Amino acid sequence: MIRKVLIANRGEIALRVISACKEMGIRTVAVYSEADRNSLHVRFADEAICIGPPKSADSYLNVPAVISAAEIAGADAVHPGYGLLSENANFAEVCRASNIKFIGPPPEVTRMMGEKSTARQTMKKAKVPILPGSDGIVATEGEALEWAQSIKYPVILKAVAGGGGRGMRICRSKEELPALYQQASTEALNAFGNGELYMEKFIERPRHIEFQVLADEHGNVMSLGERECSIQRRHQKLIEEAPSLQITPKQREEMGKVIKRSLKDIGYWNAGTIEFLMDEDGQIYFIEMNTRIQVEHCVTEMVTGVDLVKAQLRIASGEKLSDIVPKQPEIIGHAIECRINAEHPEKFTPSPGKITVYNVPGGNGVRVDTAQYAEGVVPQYYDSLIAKLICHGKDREEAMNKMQRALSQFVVQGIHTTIPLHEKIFADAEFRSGAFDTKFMERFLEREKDRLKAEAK
Amino acid sequence: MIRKVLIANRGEIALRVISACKEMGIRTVAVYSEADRNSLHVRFADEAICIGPPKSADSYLNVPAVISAAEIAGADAVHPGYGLLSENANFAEVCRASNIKFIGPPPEVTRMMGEKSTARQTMKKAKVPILPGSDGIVATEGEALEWAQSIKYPVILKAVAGGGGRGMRICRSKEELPALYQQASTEALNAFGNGELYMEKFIERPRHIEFQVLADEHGNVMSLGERECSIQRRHQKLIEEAPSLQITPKQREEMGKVIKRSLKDIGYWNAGTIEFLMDEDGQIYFIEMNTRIQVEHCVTEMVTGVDLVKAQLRIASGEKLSDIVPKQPEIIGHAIECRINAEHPEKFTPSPGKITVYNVPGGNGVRVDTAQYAEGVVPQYYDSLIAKLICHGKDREEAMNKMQRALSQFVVQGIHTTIPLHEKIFADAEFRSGAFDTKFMERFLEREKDRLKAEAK
Amino acid sequence: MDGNDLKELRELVEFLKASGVEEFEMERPDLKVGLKFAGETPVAAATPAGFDMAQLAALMAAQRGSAPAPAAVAAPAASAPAAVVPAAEVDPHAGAHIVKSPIVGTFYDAPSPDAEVFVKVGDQVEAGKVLCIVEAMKLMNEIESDAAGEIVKVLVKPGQPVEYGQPLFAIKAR
Amino acid sequence: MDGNDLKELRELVEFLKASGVEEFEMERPDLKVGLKFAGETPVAAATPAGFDMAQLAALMAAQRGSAPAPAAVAAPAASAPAAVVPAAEVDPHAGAHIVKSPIVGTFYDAPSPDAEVFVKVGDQVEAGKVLCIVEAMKLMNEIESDAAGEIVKVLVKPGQPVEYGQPLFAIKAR
Repeated sequence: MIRKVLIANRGEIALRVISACKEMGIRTVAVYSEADRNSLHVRFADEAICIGPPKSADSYLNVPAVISAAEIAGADAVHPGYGLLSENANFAEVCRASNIKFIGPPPEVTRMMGEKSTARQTMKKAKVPILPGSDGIVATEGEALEWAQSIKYPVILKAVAGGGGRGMRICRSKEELPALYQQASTEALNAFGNGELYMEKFIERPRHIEFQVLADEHGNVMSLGERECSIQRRHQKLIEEAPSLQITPKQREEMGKVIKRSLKDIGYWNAGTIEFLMDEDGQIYFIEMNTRIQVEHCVTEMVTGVDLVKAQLRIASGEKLSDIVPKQPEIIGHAIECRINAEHPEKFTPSPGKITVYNVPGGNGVRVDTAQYAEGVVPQYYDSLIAKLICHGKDREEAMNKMQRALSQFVVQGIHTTIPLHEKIFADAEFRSGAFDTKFMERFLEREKDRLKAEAK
Repeated sequence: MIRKVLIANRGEIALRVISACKEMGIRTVAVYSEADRNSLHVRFADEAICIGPPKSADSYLNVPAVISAAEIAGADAVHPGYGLLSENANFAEVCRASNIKFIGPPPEVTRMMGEKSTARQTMKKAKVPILPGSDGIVATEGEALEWAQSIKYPVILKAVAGGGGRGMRICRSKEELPALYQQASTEALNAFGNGELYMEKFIERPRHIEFQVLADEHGNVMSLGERECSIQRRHQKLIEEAPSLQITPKQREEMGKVIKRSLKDIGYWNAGTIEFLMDEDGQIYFIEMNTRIQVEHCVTEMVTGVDLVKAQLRIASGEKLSDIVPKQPEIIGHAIECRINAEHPEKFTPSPGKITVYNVPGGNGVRVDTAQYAEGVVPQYYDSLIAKLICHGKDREEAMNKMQRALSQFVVQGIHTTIPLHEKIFADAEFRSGAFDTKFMERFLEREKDRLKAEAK
Repeated sequence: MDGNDLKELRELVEFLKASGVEEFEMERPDLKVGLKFAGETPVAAATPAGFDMAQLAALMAAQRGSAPAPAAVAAPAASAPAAVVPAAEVDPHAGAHIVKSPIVGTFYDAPSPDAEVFVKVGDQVEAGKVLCIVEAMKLMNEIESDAAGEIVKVLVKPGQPVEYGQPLFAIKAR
Repeated sequence: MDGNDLKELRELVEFLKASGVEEFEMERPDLKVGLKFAGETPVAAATPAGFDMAQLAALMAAQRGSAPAPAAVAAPAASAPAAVVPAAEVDPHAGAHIVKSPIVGTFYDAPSPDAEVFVKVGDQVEAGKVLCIVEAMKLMNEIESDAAGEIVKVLVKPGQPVEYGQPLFAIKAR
């Protein structure tokens, strides 16, 4: 059994892990940058070590500092949380070399899943449905036209070396394809020094659906059902739910089997999330795997009753999944999470600073994961998430109503937060209907703009 | 359906009811005394009306003021919470006369249950197990000796008109009975102007077990299982749990049947609690019924998934129990509640005043019901409960560990609270074993005293 | 102690006072100073001592009352978790005696719809004079003046719901 | 009492006030000062936010007892929701230049267990002189002085774990 865990993270997830450890009798070591000296993860851990100046690169992302802290504190395991070093395979390797248990999958698996095309090939081999595509480089315009014909329009061209939208083009007909192919290739060459492209089916209005997975170190895998994460702005999730209204119990069970088989093949262990796009016909396609605990893990906890962070710790201690989660949990009720960010609710500009008033909602079915407090400071150096507000109801309707009530009682002063934005989303008919996709926020913000214009007249 | 509810209460229970109403789309009217102007129940209600000066008798207990407030606000129902007017049958009658729905049982039932001996007779008739006793006045010493012989020693003599321990004597043998009988009778006469006594079996080390009940206005009754409330100090509950480790599923089911029959006979409706004493052999005996929602209702909510306050509102709207709780809920996991009072944790003296720091714990399985906040004031006029900390775990062990974690993260400064007391109780071997009774706190405080003495040496 | 010393001491005292110091002691081989300010020292920039918050809130409630209509009662008392009382609103009847409602109910300025009003602005009233009725639970409660003087303003409208402590009349006391 | 004294006193009072100090006492052979601010007294021992002990120490330059050496890394930086910095961290070498650890690791005062120490109290050092080793991940990192002067105090013990920014040496700069 693990005796002492260093938490290589900050904010609410650091406190989340500290709480789980405390409840299990495991000692905790917080690390912190100079900007986080007065943070709650520092206060509530058994020990705390300053590892560097405010900038993440010099503190939370500083591998030698983190390892060194684990060594001087005598920690026998490291929990990386999400973000920061959580999907850094090198860090996991250094942990292994330093005889410190990394609480996550083996570095080889993290590395494999980190490379998109390898991940795609791996999943395809394991019979996970993937987005139809070229399965490799599309070397010429001619090849591109052929592929597009077999995949069917619309298709999307992507840079092999790419990311962030560059070297990317959506093609809706064979007429426009040649010119777009050239543009994408040139752009990719300029941006990444590599003009090679591949092709995928393009989904106009996809949903983002992801499956939560637990796997032990003895080859046992379990799927804990899905989350619906389509409410995003610029690929940043804002609201997540479990379960998805789109997934039938039968689909859930079938996906569970597919996932079980594929992760066993890969040799995965600990917690992970498999992300899919769902097309307009309800067909889902693998996009990527996240090899860590996720921000939105709480909604799965609320509907399954499984404590995912405790499960991570027990898996890392070598326990068997059958002891941790004896039987496939039923999905009970509906849970929704709002990410409360220190951002302007309309302009989305970051709003660091000192919190003067902080009243957190409570009561039946309301969970708040936060490391903030009245008089606390949101530093400018890190991401803007200050709290997660999670509501659980017997169905989606009750969960939404609960969220509206809880948002109205969540009072933050001194900085801007996304609370008013969430209040508007939860009053929006399209959101409430559940019939949305990842383009929801674009439409919603457009509607808001129109509304404001109309009001100004 | 009820459209607008006046909440005739303050503090956490007022906010609890307001939250339930908000989630159901029911408008809310808060009432408040001048001392509660800045309270959260005032802030979070749709409307708020000042009904009097700080003293309860002139505000929260002032029936004309409350009714008048309901009338000018156009409320069609009143929720009385607990304490204050909640078990005042006259108030319920005035509500009825004023055409305002009282959210609770009919006044006749409240009145009947408010008179201990009537309640006892009623329950006896309905075949609910009651404590063996004289079933009426024990007119003479001689009668008392006869009754004691049939009930078996130890027995307790109680004043018919009594309360608060006066006119009460425990008799352990026939030798000591005559003198104690005289003492009790004289004391009762002096205290209440009535020297009449009755007799009950005395249980040396009882547990306090209570059953939560819901009943609709159509004659349907459901028991939602029991709570263990033996951790009390001077008859004030400190910690409550659900379920009780002492009650087997079979007993629970049987008691459910008995309760169902008896409350149907009585014509009970809305939420209620039937309190029992459990003797050393696990036999339970009816002591009284509380005809309102209780402070500790939350632990039942956590293990059954039923929202009791919403159920109250729906029952009062005339809905059928079969629509509100379609099937007998399973008991899932274990829940514990700590009452956080504004009291000195050792001397138990009240500690009203301004709260300067207030950090409420959150995270998985932690629920906080509170109307306090940083910069809030605990007035000297009302009871000292400032928050209820409720933890739910898969079993009692996990719930206790979670409570310890949550207590360590509950930071209140500016006033004294019972948080340090709870921390000590949750570290106590007797408490953790679950093998305790209503005398636990006496023993615990004795142990603490000894410990402090030893430390002082 | 020369004049210069005295001047400096003065400066010191003023400075300590402005800083909200309550007690001060200083000892030097050649000098010993000890002082304590009387009563509640006004803490710099804080709320003035003895300020009656309830009165302020009541006055503000009155202003709300004269806004749209029965919404009077509808607005929750402005009270953030920060317990901030807005400073912007000023008592428009400072100095006047305020007759407040002793009960919750509905305000009427006359014994019946077609009767004369009990009092109007400009009237001289004695203590004990009936000023209005507040109806509560079908009972007509006569509200008497608790001061003698001239009615300066009627702060509520007939038929308006009033809460406990809500200002009803402003009287320029004799 | 001269003008200079008053100015210093003023600075002290302002500093104390800004720091939220409630009562203050200072005693020196030649001067004794005690004061108490007016205002609400919090019940619990709530320390004021953002209290800059180093600044206070600097203000009080000459007189303070030697505080215990900074606790090992094991002690969590006590920081309440009220953002309290523990009083124990008074910098006992205000005015001196402090060489801090640029990394997390284990402190050694000599290159090997049986070797001479790099420096000892009383030594004169130049900027760039190796003062100690901080071992991190099996690497021996030599820490150089960033000031020239006399070593006044070694603030950590050999084998002691040190965190980022932890004071290692006090140097009286030239």
